[in-house]
Amino acid sequence: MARVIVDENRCKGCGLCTTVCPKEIMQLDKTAINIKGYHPSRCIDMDKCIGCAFCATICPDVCITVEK
Amino acid sequence: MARVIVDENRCKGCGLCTTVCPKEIMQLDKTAINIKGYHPSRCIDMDKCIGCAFCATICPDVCITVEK
Amino acid sequence: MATVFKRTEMLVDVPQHYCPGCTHGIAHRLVAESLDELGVGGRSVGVAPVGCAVFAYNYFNCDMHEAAHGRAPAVATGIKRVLPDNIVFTYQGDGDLASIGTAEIVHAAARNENITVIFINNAIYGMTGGQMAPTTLPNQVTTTSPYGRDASHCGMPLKISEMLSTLDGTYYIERAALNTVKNIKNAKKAVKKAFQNQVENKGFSLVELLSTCPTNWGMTPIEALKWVDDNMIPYYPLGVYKDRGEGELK
Amino acid sequence: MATVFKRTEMLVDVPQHYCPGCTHGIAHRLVAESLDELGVGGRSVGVAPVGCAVFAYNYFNCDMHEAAHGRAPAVATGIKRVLPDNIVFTYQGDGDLASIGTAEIVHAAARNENITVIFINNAIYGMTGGQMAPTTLPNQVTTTSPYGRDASHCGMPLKISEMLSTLDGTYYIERAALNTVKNIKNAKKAVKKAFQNQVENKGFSLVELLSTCPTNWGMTPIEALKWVDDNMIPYYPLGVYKDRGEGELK
Amino acid sequence: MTEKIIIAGFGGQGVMSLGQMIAYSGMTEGREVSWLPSYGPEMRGGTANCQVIVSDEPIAAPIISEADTVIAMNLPSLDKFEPRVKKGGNLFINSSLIERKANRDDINVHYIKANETAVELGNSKVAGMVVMGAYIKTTNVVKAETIIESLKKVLGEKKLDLIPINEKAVEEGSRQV
Amino acid sequence: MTEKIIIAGFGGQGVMSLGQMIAYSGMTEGREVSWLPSYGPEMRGGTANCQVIVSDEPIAAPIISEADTVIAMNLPSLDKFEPRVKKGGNLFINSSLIERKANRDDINVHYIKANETAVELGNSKVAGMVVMGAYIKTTNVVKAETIIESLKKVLGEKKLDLIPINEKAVEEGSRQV
Amino acid sequence: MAKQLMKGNEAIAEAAIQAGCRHFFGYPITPQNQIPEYMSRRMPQVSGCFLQAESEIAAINMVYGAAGAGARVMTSSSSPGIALKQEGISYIAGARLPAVIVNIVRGGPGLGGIQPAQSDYFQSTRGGGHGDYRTLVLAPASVQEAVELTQEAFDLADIYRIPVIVLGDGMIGQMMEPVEFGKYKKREVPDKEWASTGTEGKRKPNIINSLFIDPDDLEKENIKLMNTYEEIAKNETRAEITNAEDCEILIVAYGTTARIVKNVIKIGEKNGVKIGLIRPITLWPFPSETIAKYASQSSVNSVFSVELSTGQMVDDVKIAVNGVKPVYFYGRTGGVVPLPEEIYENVIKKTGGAK
Amino acid sequence: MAKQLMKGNEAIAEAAIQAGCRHFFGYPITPQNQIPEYMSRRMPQVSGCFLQAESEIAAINMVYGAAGAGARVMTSSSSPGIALKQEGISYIAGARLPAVIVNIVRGGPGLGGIQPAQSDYFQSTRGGGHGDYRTLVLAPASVQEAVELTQEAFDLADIYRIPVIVLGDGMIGQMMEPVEFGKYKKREVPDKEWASTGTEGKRKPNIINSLFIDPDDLEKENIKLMNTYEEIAKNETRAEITNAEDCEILIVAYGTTARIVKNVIKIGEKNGVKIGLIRPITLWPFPSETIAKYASQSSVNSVFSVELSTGQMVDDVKIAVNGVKPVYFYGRTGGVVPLPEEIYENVIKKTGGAK
Ligand SMILES: Cc1ncc(C[n+]2csc(CCOP(=O)(O)OP(=O)(O)O)c2C)c(N)n1
Ligand SMILES: Cc1ncc(C[n+]2csc(CCOP(=O)(O)OP(=O)(O)O)c2C)c(N)n1
Ligand code: SF4
Ligand code: SF4
Ligand code: SF4
Ligand code: SF4
Ligand code: SF4
Ligand code: SF4
Ligand SMILES: [Mg+2]
Ligand SMILES: [Mg+2]
Repeated sequence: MARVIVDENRCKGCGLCTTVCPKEIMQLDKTAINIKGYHPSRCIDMDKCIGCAFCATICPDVCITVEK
Repeated sequence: MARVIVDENRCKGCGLCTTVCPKEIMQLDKTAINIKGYHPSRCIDMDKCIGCAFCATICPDVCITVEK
Repeated sequence: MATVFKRTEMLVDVPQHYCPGCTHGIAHRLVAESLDELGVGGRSVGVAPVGCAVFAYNYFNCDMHEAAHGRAPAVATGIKRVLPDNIVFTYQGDGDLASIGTAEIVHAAARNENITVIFINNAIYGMTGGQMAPTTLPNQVTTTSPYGRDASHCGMPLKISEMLSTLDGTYYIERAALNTVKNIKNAKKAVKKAFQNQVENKGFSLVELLSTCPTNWGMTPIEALKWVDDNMIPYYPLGVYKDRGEGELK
Repeated sequence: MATVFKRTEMLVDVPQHYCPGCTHGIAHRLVAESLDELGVGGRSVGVAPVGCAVFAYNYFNCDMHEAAHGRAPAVATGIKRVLPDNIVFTYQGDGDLASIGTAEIVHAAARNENITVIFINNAIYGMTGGQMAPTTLPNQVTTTSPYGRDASHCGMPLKISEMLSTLDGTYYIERAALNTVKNIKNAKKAVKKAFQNQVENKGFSLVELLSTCPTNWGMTPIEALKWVDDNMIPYYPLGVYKDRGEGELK
Repeated sequence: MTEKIIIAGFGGQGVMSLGQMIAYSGMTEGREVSWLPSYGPEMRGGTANCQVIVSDEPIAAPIISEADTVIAMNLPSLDKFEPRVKKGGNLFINSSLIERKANRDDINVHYIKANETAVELGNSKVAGMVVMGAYIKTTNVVKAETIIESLKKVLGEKKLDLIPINEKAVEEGSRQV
Repeated sequence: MTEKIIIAGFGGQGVMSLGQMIAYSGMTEGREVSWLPSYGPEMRGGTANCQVIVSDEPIAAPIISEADTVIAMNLPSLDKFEPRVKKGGNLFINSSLIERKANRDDINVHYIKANETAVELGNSKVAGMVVMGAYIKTTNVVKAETIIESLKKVLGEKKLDLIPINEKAVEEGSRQV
Repeated sequence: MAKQLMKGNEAIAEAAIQAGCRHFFGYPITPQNQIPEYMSRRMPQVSGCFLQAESEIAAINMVYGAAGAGARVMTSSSSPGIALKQEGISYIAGARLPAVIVNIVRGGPGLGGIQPAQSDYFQSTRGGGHGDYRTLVLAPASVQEAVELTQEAFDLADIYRIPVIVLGDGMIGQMMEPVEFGKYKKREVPDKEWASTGTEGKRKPNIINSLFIDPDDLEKENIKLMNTYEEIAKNETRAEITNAEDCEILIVAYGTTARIVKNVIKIGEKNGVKIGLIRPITLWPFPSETIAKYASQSSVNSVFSVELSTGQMVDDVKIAVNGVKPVYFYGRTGGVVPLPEEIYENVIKKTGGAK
Repeated sequence: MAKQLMKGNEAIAEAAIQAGCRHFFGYPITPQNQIPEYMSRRMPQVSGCFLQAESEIAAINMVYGAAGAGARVMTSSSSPGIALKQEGISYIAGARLPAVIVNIVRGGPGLGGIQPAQSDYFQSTRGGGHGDYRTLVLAPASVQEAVELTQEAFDLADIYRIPVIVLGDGMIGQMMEPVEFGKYKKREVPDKEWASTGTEGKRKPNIINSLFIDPDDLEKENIKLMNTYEEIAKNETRAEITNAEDCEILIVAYGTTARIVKNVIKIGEKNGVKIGLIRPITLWPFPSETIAKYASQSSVNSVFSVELSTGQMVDDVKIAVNGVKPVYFYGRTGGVVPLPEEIYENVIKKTGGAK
């Protein structure tokens, strides 16, 4: 079991993490707006996360922490 | 029969022409001093000249004319 | 649970000013992690360029210089000659390194300065609003090549890694890209190696990183990653161009 | 009797200021003869460097510019863009072209500027009294490398022809030498070709000429010619490095 | 008559072109005009703004210390420019994105639901034109027709089909004041 | 006492070191001194020269408008500097290389066969020291011994064997005046 | 021609093209990027040449080459980039070449900032490069004036064979104002017989050069330059005078700052203080005589130099006023643009409250 | 230490080494080549680093890096090379780094010539680069003074964190004079806590920087600089005064020219004209007060600025004299060095013959 934690207020909603997740569980939350005015990325189904850290690897703003 | 003409007052006495003449007929004239203060180069035996223009080719000051 | 991935402490804990999805941020992380992993952060001195990375001095958790446009290799040389035991690196864009700073990078390389150069090639002048860079691709539209880069007018793009590899002085040169997870992992290895070389006093190491500029390319960040694959990598092939440790390659 | 060899009229009929035996004079002649033979003297504009050839503007019988140190390729670019039908050339030393003017030569080459560059590599700064050049050989003593050039301190010499050949933009690059009759004859061919290319709008052509500086090498002119053979040519091999007319070579 | 307007908002909200349209319209109506943008990389994150002056007299300086009107399209802009409205001047607040009310009571404050209205009209990009409608209705600095003419110039031939929705936005905006 | 000397000649004639030796000797004898060379690429062809001042007082400027002494080692130098000798001053002419006579009669002219003497002594390079001998004999600005001491400094350890011939040159020169 | 609403930078670029400039060499830098960008679009349309150089240094040396080849040529940059061009400008001045250089000044020193500043006054008016040379410096205060001065810059350059600097700042470059082209009347300019266009075997080579190894020759060249400069000072010195007749306080300000000072005059009027403005249009040659004349009016109690700098033009104001009145300075720096009220207050404070 | 006979250039280089300079970055140019050449011999002997840079621009940026890393560092060049360094010097000033820059001035503009000149006065004293900054400028008039001022330059640079220019010319650089080392007393200098030597994980990163994107921040930096400059002006302004008490004619001249003027004083004495000399030792800060004081003596009928230029320092003299006496200028250019007689005649002619 793995876990991703997104620093939501640092996220710029670029969406890069959403394209690399093998489980397709990272998604921009279009319903939320963070303090910077972006739709932050969220893990929509943490149980599926395999902790591969692909999302964190590609995140330009280093807002993702991954635990396993 | 060939002929070399050295513009003696332009010659700087560098001696380069003397090293390339296949007939070894170009020599610095240590007895003369030109207006620049150099020993000019002279052809010491014009009859031997084959007009190869090696001397002229290497002369940095372009002071040699060759006729054939 | 163990932490698989977390922000390195060699990155200052502040938000960075880069546009959303700009891969400058990834490059920063790779540098910071390498310093961290090699345990040299405390004796590192970085040199920020003029370009979008100008504020890099606020992001790396080590001593920093902000250099004049293009002169980072000269500044790094000055630092390294004073502090030969410190780890000195430059972080430069393609306008900075490949245009105005051509003489400085060529000669730092020729001198085999024992420094590490991180070269961000995004085929454009990001900071100033998207003008043509020496690395802009043929026909690429920029604000100073509005009809597309015309090679017959301003030449073909400069291939820095290829060019610098011909110099006897360069120790290690690799080109990597920041557009896929796999490429980023390779990029990380290259960056770390470029620092490792310096630790071992091997000499001049440069890593060219193909990077995106979604803002000035006029694309979404995701499209931009793909543009690197489709357009940049074919013209700028990835790989090790020089490694004096291994003999010359490519 | 026919004239086998006489001074070309493209050389102004004045004594040149070069030291006795300095091969700058030979290079001048080759350039002047080429202009003459191609019949382009009347539409030529030359650019003199800062270096011993600074007074070249007094020697070539065509319009001339005296450029700032290292900037001749930029000056030539300015001229050529205004006068695309004229023949524009630079004549530069190794301090001028390979040191301070590195960026200008690299980018003129990368742009494939349709100009001709005559590059005099004499492994030294002649004009200023014999300081180290980027092309100074390892261990060579100069006034700023009094203990001999120490490659571990200031790197190995720059090989300009090799480096510029990697650029897509360059059309033709050859290295020749001015130290023997045979080499001079080859050099002449190279120089003429470099101008011919421009006449045919082929683009950037550069001829590197290994040249002597007896004064600052501390040798007689004759010893200097030999030094070229013994020391320079081994490090700077002669030949065609690039000829886009023929595909790439070497 | 001299009207000094500051328009401010996020980078993408089109505040620069709003200002240009006012200036352009002022010019075609025979006035003296000036338009001065903020610029530079800081625009990437923060606010962008422009200062526009429309006047019957030659304009001394294009910078505005006291504005007749401020249009604030987002919160940081309101915070920054509310104090710059002169007594009795107008403050337009994009209430779709700004929750707070104006702090001052010596000026005329207009709350415009710019984004909501735009979304209702079917194109979120016309939010600015909604405020524009409110603004010209209130101040009469330039005519609505001139604004639409200037918009045609801005959009160019290809996008003339966007004119009707912009016209509607202006109309809707004018209704909100 | 203030002595201002101009020494001029071809690039290779060693005029610079002649001047330095005088300055150095002056200094070791406790005087104020200055030495100012001509410099630059024109030296390649034309003449080189240096200006030396030896004085009991601080030296205002190291340039010499009127010289107490001129030493001309070749013709162009004579042409150029003869007018600069002050009335009653000394002009030393290297008559080995200069055929013409001095034009002035208000100065003391000394003709020194410098090169011939040097060749006779067996080393053409000591021509300058021949003139030096004549010069110090005439003016007594510095002592011959001091000059020889300074020469030792110039030559360095390795070439001390050249001292005797230089001493002879000085001696021979002093005989020619 | 009809009025257009144009950014200062673009208007300057268009003005150059209308003045016959067909060669532009530049390098990006904020806040002047719209000049090269505009040129890159427009030059191909008029068969001209826009070339982005590898650096400011390359750009200015391309200008040297193009100018020597007889072209009307321009480059533009902003402060740090202009600093890099100093050697090149000195060469252009030394070789007596006509060229137009635009400096859209930003805050310094070093990388500084990108907001409007006037802190390159010294560099522009005294030759930031080496040697005794001057550049003609034109300081527009509006986009319309920027257009006309840019057009005239090319003529002045050709007439006097001198580099001409158009000195703006971020405000002038970035603001939009209505402009009308075609108002400027072209001046007569001499043929460029000295240009290096190829001898065609018909004349002696033309040599573009600034090297004179013999001091006497170099001095002669310097004197030639000086004579030209004197001629320029005689013919081309220009200033705009506003409200200066019998004023109490005389302000000297140029460009952007002068516009703001016009509002200061109005504030003065409201408060019963008569403030006059002399706006140098040519910064070099500096309108010293005009300033001296107005400063010596008995009504004037003090003279102010107001600048976006820590005080540069104030030197020239002091030299002009030559002690007949006290000279004060007020300035803001770093890109901060002072408000009229602020200037007014400071002026009043320094002069002891006027009334 | 015993007296040595040394060339100015070499003496400057040795002085730097004795001042603890262990890093030198330079590029050849006449007439200063003996400085880098000497450094290339000496630095290895003292475990220092001499590096010939690829250009003057690289050299000054190496200086920036080395200075930021806490070293005592120097570069030297001559006029065109110094012009190229202007951006770099502006950065050094903006980042508040200590560095010593030697300019052995030659005639300009452009490639000009190589003989002595003083035509870089403006560039040196007003920041030839962009932005509001100053460099401390020291102008030695003898080799001995060149030694001491070079040594002090390093201390001044460290004390005020400012680039210091030692301004000589071909004459100062090429002449030999006796020098004695060890006369200069080292001043106390602060620790370089700001230097980038690695945090060792023990402190926050030190950042060497001149970018302040917010105008308010940049203005604050500019004010800091200004305050430093005022402090320097207060503490370090220096001039040598010769014969100026009750003189009729007051000459202001520096460096080489001042030496020549000392002979002019003697000619004056012979002719019964009392000539005084003020020799600014610091060109910036300029000794305005001293000049004002002596100029206002009732004995003085006129003030002269004598320079190897077409008139640069004369601006500062005018500002200092502020109209209390007429200010004249006499100069030669292009490397021509005037003779004392010539200066005397010209001074007398302009002032109407004094007696
Ligand atoms: C001397 C100088 N010239 C130009 C500039 C303007 N400038 C700032 S950043 C930049 C180019 C940035 O492009 P690049 O190096 O590719 O970096 P990127 O922003 O793309 O990362 C330029 C030209 C400057 N600050 N200084
Ligand atoms: C900007 C600038 N820097 C330095 C110099 C001094 N300088 C004159 S010639 C020269 C180098 C000449 O060497 P090179 O180019 O090799 O020509 P060579 O004399 O050997 O033919 C230098 C550094 C200068 N004139 N301008
Ligand atoms: S760690 Fe891997 S699986 Fe988990 S969210 Fe990130 S990319 Fe998806
Ligand atoms: S990659 Fe990072 S910044 Fe981008 S959306 Fe994902 S978490 Fe946010
Ligand atoms: S032409 Fe040939 S043979 Fe005749 S002199 Fe010259 S080198 Fe000798
Ligand atoms: S090569 Fe030419 S210059 Fe040299 S000695 Fe022969 S003729 Fe004279
Ligand atoms: S402008 Fe381009 S390079 Fe710069 S931060 Fe934005 S996306 Fe990145
Ligand atoms: S110094 Fe050297 S390169 Fe220059 S002319 Fe003399 S020999 Fe030739
Ligand atoms: Mg880039
Ligand atoms: Mg050379």
